[in-house]
Amino acid sequence: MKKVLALALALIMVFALCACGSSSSSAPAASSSTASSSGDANPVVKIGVFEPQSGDNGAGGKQEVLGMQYANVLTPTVEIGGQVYDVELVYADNASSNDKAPTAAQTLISSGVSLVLGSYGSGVSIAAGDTFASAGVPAIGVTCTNPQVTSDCDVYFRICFLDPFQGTVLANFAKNELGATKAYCLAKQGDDYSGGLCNYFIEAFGADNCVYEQFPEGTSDYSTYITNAQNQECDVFFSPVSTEAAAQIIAKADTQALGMPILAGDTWDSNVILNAAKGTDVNICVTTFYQEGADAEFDAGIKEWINGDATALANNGGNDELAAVTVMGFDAYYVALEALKAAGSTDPADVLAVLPSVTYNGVTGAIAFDDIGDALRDSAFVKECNTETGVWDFVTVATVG
Amino acid sequence: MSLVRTVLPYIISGISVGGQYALIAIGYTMVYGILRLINFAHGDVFMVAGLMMVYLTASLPLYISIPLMIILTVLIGFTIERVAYKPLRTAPRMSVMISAIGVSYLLQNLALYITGGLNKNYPAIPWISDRITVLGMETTRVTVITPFLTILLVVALVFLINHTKIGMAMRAVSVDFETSQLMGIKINNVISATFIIGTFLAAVGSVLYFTNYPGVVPTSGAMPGLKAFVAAVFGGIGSIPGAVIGAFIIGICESIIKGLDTILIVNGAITEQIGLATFSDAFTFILLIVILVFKPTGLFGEKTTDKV
Amino acid sequence: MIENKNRKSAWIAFVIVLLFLALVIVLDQIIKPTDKMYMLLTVLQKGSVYALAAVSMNLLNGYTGLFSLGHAGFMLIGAYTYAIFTIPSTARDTVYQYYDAAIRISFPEIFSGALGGFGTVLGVALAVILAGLMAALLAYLIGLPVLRLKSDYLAIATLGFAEIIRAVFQWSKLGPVTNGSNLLKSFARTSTFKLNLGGSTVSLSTFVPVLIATISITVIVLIVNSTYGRAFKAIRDDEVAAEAMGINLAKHKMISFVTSSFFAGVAGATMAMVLSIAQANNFKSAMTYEILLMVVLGGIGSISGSVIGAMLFISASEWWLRGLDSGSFLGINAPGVFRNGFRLVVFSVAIMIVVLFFRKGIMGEKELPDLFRKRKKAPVKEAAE
Amino acid sequence: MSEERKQVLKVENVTMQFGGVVAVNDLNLEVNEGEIVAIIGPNGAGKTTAFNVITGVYAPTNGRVYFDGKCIVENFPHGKMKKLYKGENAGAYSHATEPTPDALTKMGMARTFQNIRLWKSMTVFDNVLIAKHLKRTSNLFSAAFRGNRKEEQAQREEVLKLLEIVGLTDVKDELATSLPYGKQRRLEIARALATQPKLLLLDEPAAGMNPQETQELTHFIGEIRDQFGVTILLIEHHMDLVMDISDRIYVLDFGKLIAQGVPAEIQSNEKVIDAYLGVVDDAENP
Repeated sequence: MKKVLALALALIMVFALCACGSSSSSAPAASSSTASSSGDANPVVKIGVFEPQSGDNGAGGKQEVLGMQYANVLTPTVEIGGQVYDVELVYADNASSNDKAPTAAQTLISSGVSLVLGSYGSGVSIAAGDTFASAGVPAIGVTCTNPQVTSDCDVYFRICFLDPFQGTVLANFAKNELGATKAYCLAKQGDDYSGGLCNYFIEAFGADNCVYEQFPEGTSDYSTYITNAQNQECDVFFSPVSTEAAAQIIAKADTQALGMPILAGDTWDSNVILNAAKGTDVNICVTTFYQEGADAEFDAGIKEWINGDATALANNGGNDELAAVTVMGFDAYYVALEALKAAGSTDPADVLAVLPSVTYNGVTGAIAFDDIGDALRDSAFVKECNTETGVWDFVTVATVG
Repeated sequence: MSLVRTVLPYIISGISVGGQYALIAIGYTMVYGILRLINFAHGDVFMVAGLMMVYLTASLPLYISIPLMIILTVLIGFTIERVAYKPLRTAPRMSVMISAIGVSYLLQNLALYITGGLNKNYPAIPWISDRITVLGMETTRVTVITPFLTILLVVALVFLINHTKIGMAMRAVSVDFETSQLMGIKINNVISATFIIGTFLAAVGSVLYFTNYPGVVPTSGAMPGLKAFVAAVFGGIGSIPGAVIGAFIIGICESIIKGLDTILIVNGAITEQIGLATFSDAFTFILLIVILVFKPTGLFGEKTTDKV
Repeated sequence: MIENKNRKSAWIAFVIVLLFLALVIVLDQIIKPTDKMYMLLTVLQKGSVYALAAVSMNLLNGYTGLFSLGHAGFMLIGAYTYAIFTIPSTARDTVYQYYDAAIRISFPEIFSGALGGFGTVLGVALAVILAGLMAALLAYLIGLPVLRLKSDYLAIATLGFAEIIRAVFQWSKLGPVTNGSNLLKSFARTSTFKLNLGGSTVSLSTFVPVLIATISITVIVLIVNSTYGRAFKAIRDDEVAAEAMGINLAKHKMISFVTSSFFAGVAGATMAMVLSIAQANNFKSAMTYEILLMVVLGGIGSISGSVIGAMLFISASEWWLRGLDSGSFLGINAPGVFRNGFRLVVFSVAIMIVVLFFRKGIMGEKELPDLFRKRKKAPVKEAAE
Repeated sequence: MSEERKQVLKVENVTMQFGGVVAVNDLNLEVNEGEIVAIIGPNGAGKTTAFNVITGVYAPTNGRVYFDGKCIVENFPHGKMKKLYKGENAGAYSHATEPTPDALTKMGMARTFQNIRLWKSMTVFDNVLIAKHLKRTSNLFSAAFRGNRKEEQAQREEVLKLLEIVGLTDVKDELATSLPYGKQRRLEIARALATQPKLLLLDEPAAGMNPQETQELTHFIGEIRDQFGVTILLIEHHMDLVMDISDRIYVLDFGKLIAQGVPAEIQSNEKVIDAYLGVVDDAENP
């Protein structure tokens, strides 16, 4: 009797909590969805989506997936070796965590994917590289910018620019455009993305003029870091951290009157940042892959799709402001299709063999790989947050001479 | 820049976070005083309180959602005690502690499920999250309010414990569990009351804490919870003023350590960053171990002896 | 007579273990990473890591009654020691991309230079043992102040030490050794464990972790059944009586703590080779809690229980219950309910039910062989007393 | 009793003070080899405290304890106690050697407990076997890898023999706590004997026993002394038992020694009758 009572109470507790949560964001994308609408049984080719759906980078990962899903809606089939295949996206959540990444990668491999896209965040890609390599399954990094992703792993390719490039662009921008002489750099401990980017920024900016600090995982108090930057009289606040942390940093920068521009990398090109910055007096500049408006037709199409799909809208943070990572995800999908076509087979080994020579002209520009598998990209967009309207204003296209 | 001017922001921020830890620490110290149980789930109840606020404000106005959130949190605290700790009252202490860890695991996983593992932004509560200027520094009003509100609540609580019947019963139970039972004190009511007070304070603490640091994730409660427990041990477990003082000390120290590199550089003690901020969390535990080794009863704790 | 019986069952156990290891080798060859069944090997690899971690925690928490929550810290030390000493010299500079690596010794390289393939194995084995020793050394230093503390104070103090260890390993000033808070990789890992036998490659990626776990657990079983194991149990059951019967509490608690940490270090090293990365950030107190829950699931005070608990925990969370997270489970398709994180909710509810209603766990204090043995005690005899 | 017998235990001017409470006040007693000596006294007289000082659980506030000719603990008041304690050495100097119970057991002093403290999860056999742990010569490694097979075998045989003597052979595989009360007492004594003590300290061995069981126990204690040649110091309330088997008796009241001597002397001592025997019924049925 007691046990029954206890169980009942436990259930009530669970329900109480669930009820609170039911009004929340709707479910993230289901694990696998076949885009094929036709009833005839085309054979299926699987593309793995190795992205964070939870954890620190969960929001960014979801936005990146959106691009792939939209592309999958537009082009649900691919012709490989004369046979039309339905493309199925298979998802695995790496939970933004390096220790969960290898297992997530393994689930994709075991489910028979021909190649893998992702991930948002470099650490998980580095961590999973070995798993992909030992299975011989090729992976295309979408926005993982740390050099180590491809340098150590033969099966990893990527379509984005690299941290040494992005760090230098940002450092030059800080020095030349913002006129900064002393920079405060903030990274997350153990995070290869922010750590790597800060490192290359400091290299380009000059180590003597930089204050570099790292905050531990699970930090909630960013006000001290703002105070640190103020106390050390820096001119620019460089914090290419996850959007979760970013939103809080922006809030604190506002309440504590930071008094210097905030600079960040491609992850900050997200509506999370825009929402956080709207109505504040914080000056934010980012470098990114894509400038909204560059391809009007594409913009209109994807916005319509996002607005028409409640799940997609929720995953995009509730509005249709495009994140660069979404566009990158979109292009990555087509690069994958090109590779499948060129391989003429769904065997990962064949795909891997042809990948180095695959090229594609995407929304974010022409994509081709160099000999270590990195994208040949030499330009980045710099954008500034308009805190009144809550949109990005284009500043300049930056290259490294 | 003068030393005071440099250090002051850290101290103010430390006092504020210390006050928030204090509100959590009271729950730990009261429960430990009575049940001799480290309620590992307490920090997670604090997180759940934050999360409920996020969801409640999505559809309800603040003047309804705040009281409703507090009531629901108290209810959860009460339920956890009844479901997870009461059946184990005669079991070894290790079992109860394991049950507490299990509850903590469950709450975190539930939160993970509900939020989808994503960061939830805490709603901005008007007035207390307004930006104000104190001693020439920009900050939010909540920073200033927290220590006063904490002390007010603690005074009320001490009054409750010293001058009401239930308070007297609590003190009796914490001194001797069995004897109080024999004297006709309804142990279960006292324990429930303890949990209700503890979770009430944690719920209030969550409003202040998350207004200050507005991101709620499933693990948000774990660290503040542990730190609050350390504060309770530091002050002498079972002692409410001890827990509060311990919490303020931990809050201030932690905040200063995060800025220690900067303080030292600005004052010319060192020339480059040495990464001391890495130890901001670890410092709490260093403090804990020092106190456990040199004064296991804490600052205000009473000595107990084992009977052979 | 009793001895003979014990010896016989020991032999049976030995043969069963050998057969199991042989089976693992065979599975290692026939299941390829792209097969669906590869999850079985993943589970075996991770499961053996956690089984070892759980058993070593059980030695301390279950057998000696010392409630310590510092396991993740010792595993961290093991993982880092192992990783640092097995990174090949060619990869070292890429791994330490922001630092100038201070330790440039790679055991497998040193020994493979002189001894070839066997040298690699020896190097890996030495690194694993060193990993355990480093954890044990640190446990000794930590044990001096904290082992005097009583139950829950001990728990919180060891938990604190684990957090301190984690912070130290993430400190940027130690970057040349630990690579700061960044991950270590490219060291000897399971996917590189291969044997070349007359042209054909024999994969050992599952065999190695399983073997390490098997050997370590066997040693723990031997310790538990020795006079020291009995002394540990005496301390758990009644400290005062144990002390009065001449058991030096401080010494025996320390022995148990150091031994347990040694194997936690070995488990950490094995975890590093299975995950192919090592990063301090992953060794949080949540890991300790998970291991503790495995121990509870299997039964506190039962070695085979811990192994079963760990294997069950890992296979459920990594494999069987995956469907709960991804839309459909057992043919029920409900993406609204079965979404990310539901698996863990179901899992934690199940664990709470075990904690509350089946407090003894799966095995209680029994061991697997006990189940096959007939209970000698007849009810009649009890009545006669 | 011959005078030249070796002294096993000597307690010299021992005072034990907890805060303001003086539990044992200036106690002197000695136990010679082969004797059975009893400490009696009403509840709260400080008997168990004296026991705990002797066995190393507490360090005394003042005084010395000698065991087997060696001084095992010596202490003089220090710190706060200097003011509270007004003994002859007060304020002079302080010096404490604090042996732990396990060290004393290794020296040859074994005890039982007033509220039986057996290892609950273990069998009768294992309970006794563990007491042999202190006699081991193996370290962790040799023990784990069975380098101590011979020693282990020998210890097991000794335990079997011991169980035979105390009459617990038939229940050796039962859980210790499943035994009836009287047998648990026997088991505790057997466990203490397994450490091969010179001095056996029994803390109220007959507590909670009926007259018949007490009778058996009295017999048993005598047997033990004769068979093992062990010296016994016991605390007891049961007058019959004490008077039957004790060679000498010490009487404590409010921490002070009020009488000592052979049973006949004690029985006729006025002070003892006043302080203790008058309230014996209360003491027996608390």
